[in-house]
Amino acid sequence: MKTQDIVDALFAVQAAILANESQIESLDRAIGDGDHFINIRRGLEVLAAMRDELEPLPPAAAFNRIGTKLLSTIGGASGPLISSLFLAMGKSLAAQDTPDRRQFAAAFMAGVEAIKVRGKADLGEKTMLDVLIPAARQLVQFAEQELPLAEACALLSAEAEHNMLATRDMIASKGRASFLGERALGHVDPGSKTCEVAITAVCQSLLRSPS
Amino acid sequence: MKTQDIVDALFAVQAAILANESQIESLDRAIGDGDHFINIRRGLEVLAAMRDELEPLPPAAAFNRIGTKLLSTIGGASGPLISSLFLAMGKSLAAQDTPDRRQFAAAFMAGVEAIKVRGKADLGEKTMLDVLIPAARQLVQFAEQELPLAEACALLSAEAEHNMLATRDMIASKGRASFLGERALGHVDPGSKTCEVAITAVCQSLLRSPS
Amino acid sequence: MKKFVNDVDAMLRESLTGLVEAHPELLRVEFEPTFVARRQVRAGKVALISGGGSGHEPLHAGFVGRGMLDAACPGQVFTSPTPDQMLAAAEAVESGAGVLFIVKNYAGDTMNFQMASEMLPGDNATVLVNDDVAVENSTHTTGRRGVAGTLMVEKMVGAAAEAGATLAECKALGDRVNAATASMGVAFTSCTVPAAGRPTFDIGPDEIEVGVGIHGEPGRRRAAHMPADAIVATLLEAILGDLRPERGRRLLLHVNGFGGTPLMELYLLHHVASRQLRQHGLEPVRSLVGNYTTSLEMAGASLTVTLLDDEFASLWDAPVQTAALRW
Amino acid sequence: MKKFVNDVDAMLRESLTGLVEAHPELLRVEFEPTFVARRQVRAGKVALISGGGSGHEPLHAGFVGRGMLDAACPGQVFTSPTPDQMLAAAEAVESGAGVLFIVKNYAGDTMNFQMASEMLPGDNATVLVNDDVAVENSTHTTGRRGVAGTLMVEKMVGAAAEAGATLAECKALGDRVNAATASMGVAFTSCTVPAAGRPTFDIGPDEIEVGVGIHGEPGRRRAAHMPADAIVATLLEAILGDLRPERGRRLLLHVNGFGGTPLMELYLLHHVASRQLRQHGLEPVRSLVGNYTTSLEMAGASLTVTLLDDEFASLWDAPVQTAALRW
Ligand SMILES: Nc1ncnc2c1ncn2[C@@H]1O[C@H](COP(=O)(O)OP(=O)(O)O)[C@@H](O)[C@H]1O
Ligand SMILES: Nc1ncnc2c1ncn2[C@@H]1O[C@H](COP(=O)(O)OP(=O)(O)O)[C@@H](O)[C@H]1O
Ligand SMILES: [Mg+2]
Ligand SMILES: [Mg+2]
Ligand SMILES: [Mg+2]
Ligand SMILES: [Mg+2]
Repeated sequence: MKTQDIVDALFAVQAAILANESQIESLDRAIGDGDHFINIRRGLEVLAAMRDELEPLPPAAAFNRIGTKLLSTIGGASGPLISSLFLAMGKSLAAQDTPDRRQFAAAFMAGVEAIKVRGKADLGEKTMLDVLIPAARQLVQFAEQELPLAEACALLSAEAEHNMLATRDMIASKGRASFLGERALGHVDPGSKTCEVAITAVCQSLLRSPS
Repeated sequence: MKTQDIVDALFAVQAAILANESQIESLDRAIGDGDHFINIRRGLEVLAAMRDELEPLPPAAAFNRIGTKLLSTIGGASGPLISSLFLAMGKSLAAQDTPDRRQFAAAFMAGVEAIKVRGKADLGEKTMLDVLIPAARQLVQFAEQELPLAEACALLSAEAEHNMLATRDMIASKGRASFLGERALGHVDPGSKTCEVAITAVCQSLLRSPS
Repeated sequence: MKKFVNDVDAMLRESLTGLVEAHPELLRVEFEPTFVARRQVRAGKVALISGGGSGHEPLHAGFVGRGMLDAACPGQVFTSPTPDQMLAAAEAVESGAGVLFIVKNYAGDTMNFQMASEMLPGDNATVLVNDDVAVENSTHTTGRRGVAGTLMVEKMVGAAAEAGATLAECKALGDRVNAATASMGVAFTSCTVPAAGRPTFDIGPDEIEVGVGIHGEPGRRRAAHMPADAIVATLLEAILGDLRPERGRRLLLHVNGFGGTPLMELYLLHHVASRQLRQHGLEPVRSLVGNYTTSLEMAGASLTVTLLDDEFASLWDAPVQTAALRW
Repeated sequence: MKKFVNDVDAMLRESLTGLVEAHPELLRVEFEPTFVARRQVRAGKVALISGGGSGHEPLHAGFVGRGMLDAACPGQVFTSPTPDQMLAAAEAVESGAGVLFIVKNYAGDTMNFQMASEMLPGDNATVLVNDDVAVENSTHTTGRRGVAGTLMVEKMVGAAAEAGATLAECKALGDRVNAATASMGVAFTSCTVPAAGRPTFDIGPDEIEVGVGIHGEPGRRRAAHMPADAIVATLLEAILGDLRPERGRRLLLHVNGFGGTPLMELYLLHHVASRQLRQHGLEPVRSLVGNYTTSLEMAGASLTVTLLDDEFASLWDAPVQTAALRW
């Protein structure tokens, strides 16, 4: 995994998020405050403008820079959480110049753990973690099994979609939807949707990459 | 003309105004501030509650009492104008216990003159005066000619309706519609509509009266 | 119609009671007839009385207190009050130096105050406020409306009266402040008169009413929605075209919300208007931003400019202690 | 969407600039990162810093000034600010006695302030405000929201800090004021986040949202529209059920408009709420009525009750000099 792949993946995520604008927006309008799409878009726009700055950096430094930048750009609940992911990934990869799949998977797992700590949340609370935690576990497992990328990606996407949809039947105990009690039932968590879209976009971007 | 006739006429006016609620209201919404119907209704309600107090009074005293009460009840532009009408009628009839048609017509003319003075307005300014001035002239003329009541009433109603409708093609130079300039064109003046409804209702009430 | 109301007919009474209960040290209210007055009346001071239809809160009752009005006569929503109210208010607060009525220029208000003035036994005078430049002025018509600039008249004359100005001085000052003040507004939505129960006017999702009045009366024209810069330019063109201030002139800039526009937008308007005024070579040195002369829940705002000299500036800066304005 | 705006992305900056231009003697603003601070910082005083998503104006920037906050960090509309803003604000106003963060209890606000607190070199503490009784409290969830009661915490702690209280004392006081404060609101209409361009929620012409949040979040339940008496009874039942004041207890009653409700209705609510509180044997002895913790242009209002003792009452009465609150 090279920084070029990371940057390409970010652009792919940006395109995918923009393509899902109305759905993401309406989810946060339904059980949140309507700004989730705007928050994420703002973060991705700022990252897109940093392409030239990021590309020369080693992956760890790039992740660190991304996390720092997002922390001061997104705000809201998703800002500190997503930036914690990147900051922790940067930390985890500090020793590697070109991390392999295992190292990358471990870094992602560390990133998701950082979200859990920052958000004081875990599986089943109707948050982005319901998509991220299983994804991190899969990544680690697939790296261990050295599953071909295409196969891994197909499984990751399918699982993310399934877990995203499963948040529909959950009552939220963290985040803004927790104020709603039972009224949150029947609505997918917006952060989960964003993460599902992002995971699928990253996979597709990696599949397209020559390396 | 006895006070009983006046009181009966007031009730007839009240019924007729209520029956025209939506039209009067929408006229003042279109070129005014939407309160004309409510103002008039409030005035008529208070008068209706005064029936027992009014009936024993001679006509002059009844008109005076009505004018005083409306002055502190209606407010807005129509309040001082309509109460000026009644106060001047009371003054004009002060000497008569049972005024005849001529005296009543002269009193109404005096009342309309009082409105002109108070409102600094005259014919053609798109106000209630466009209905009231011709009506007062007719009344005086018909009283002089001793025209049978039924005939007089038919002419009064027709003329009032014609003059009310004619305000549609006027630009207002007095009242709230004057702020609108040409945008007042195409809308009947609400005060004219009220006066037309009232004139017709008074006529019908008098025609029903046994005296 | 969704409003916080029990019985529409009792709305004004319940609301005025709530106002006075929230400011017991400052205000008292009477009903039959209805007026709000300062709790402490200062002997020998010209009594300032204003009033008008309700629905413009905090105008006028919110401006009763030290350094501003002595009493306010609230009418029904958008309906001028009646002469008996003004007479009762005058009797309550007149203290030997006469009464000045401050009246917004509408047929209803002028006629009702005029009748009160005729009936009032003591010395009295009237300042007619007609700051709305959206409407052409003419002595052959009702003339211009009185809108948000009324606050400037009430504040400055209030300060002068507090400092001992005579009735004639207060009247002359009020006329001068009015002449130095011009306003114009735009609306995005209509208001709903509680007793009517539905919006006064219809307006499309991309239309604005330019030069709107404070009773939901239509204005100069309908226009397509525009950026804030363009709206402010339109309003200031009319305002400055009327006031014709020389370059370098110091101004008071008042951004007034009509009730349904967030403060965030009003401050944005203040920024845009200050910038444009400076581009015209003018100096906005005093500011007031907020919902002061409202039109129930109407979304929209007006700009008011008052030309300042040292006298006006110090009258503006003088202390004021009312429900809605205090410094 | 009709708003006074040029470019949605520049809205916050233009609005904050307008705020500071309207109060140049009181406030200054910085961008990159964004915060509003007192023009004069008092050395040796605990620095009070609050912040949160924009769209609740005048909260918080309108409460920066003598006797209240030292700085406010405004985020994008309804989006918590970021840690770099809090760090920059702290650096600007910290003057040797430490920093107290006053934070409304939302996941985003608590996490961002928490990160700032972790990164801040000097002494600091945080008061979490969670006065909204519409939401059940639980340590296993995000817990209750912070809403209009934040003003009470900022005002009282502001007065104490001004009088020389230490960081620990300010923190303890803030927690006590928060514990003595409960709020709940209802909405009639939705707000529209400018960058989203359409209403956050749909609501029928005869429906109200009971227990609504200040970001257009849904509340406890949808209900049919009711008379003001019934709405107030519903809100007070929840508020008093939480605070459980003994009979004869003195209270501060705050009627807060969400932005789109006329002042006339807010004063009416104040009257109804005072009456019901007295019927419960309670004594509302201090009042605040107006749009203070808004939700853009949302129509609706909340009630906040703070139990008063002599200390709280005198902290409430202490002088305050801010854009939105002064006495
Ligand atoms: N404590 C938490 N832990 C993990 N994820 C959370 C937490 N709180 C909120 N989230 C996620 O953040 C999303 C909302 O993000 P966003 O709308 O940007 O912020 P805000 O709720 O502050 O408006 C939710 O959909 C949820 O997935
Ligand atoms: N100066 C005037 N002279 C005569 N009639 C007037 C004058 N001004 C207004 N009117 C009449 O009053 C009517 C409006 O009454 P109303 O709606 O009750 O008062 P307001 O205009 O104060 O809201 C107008 O339709 C018009 O007929
Ligand atoms: Mg959100
Ligand atoms: Mg009218
Ligand atoms: Mg009217
Ligand atoms: Mg948010």
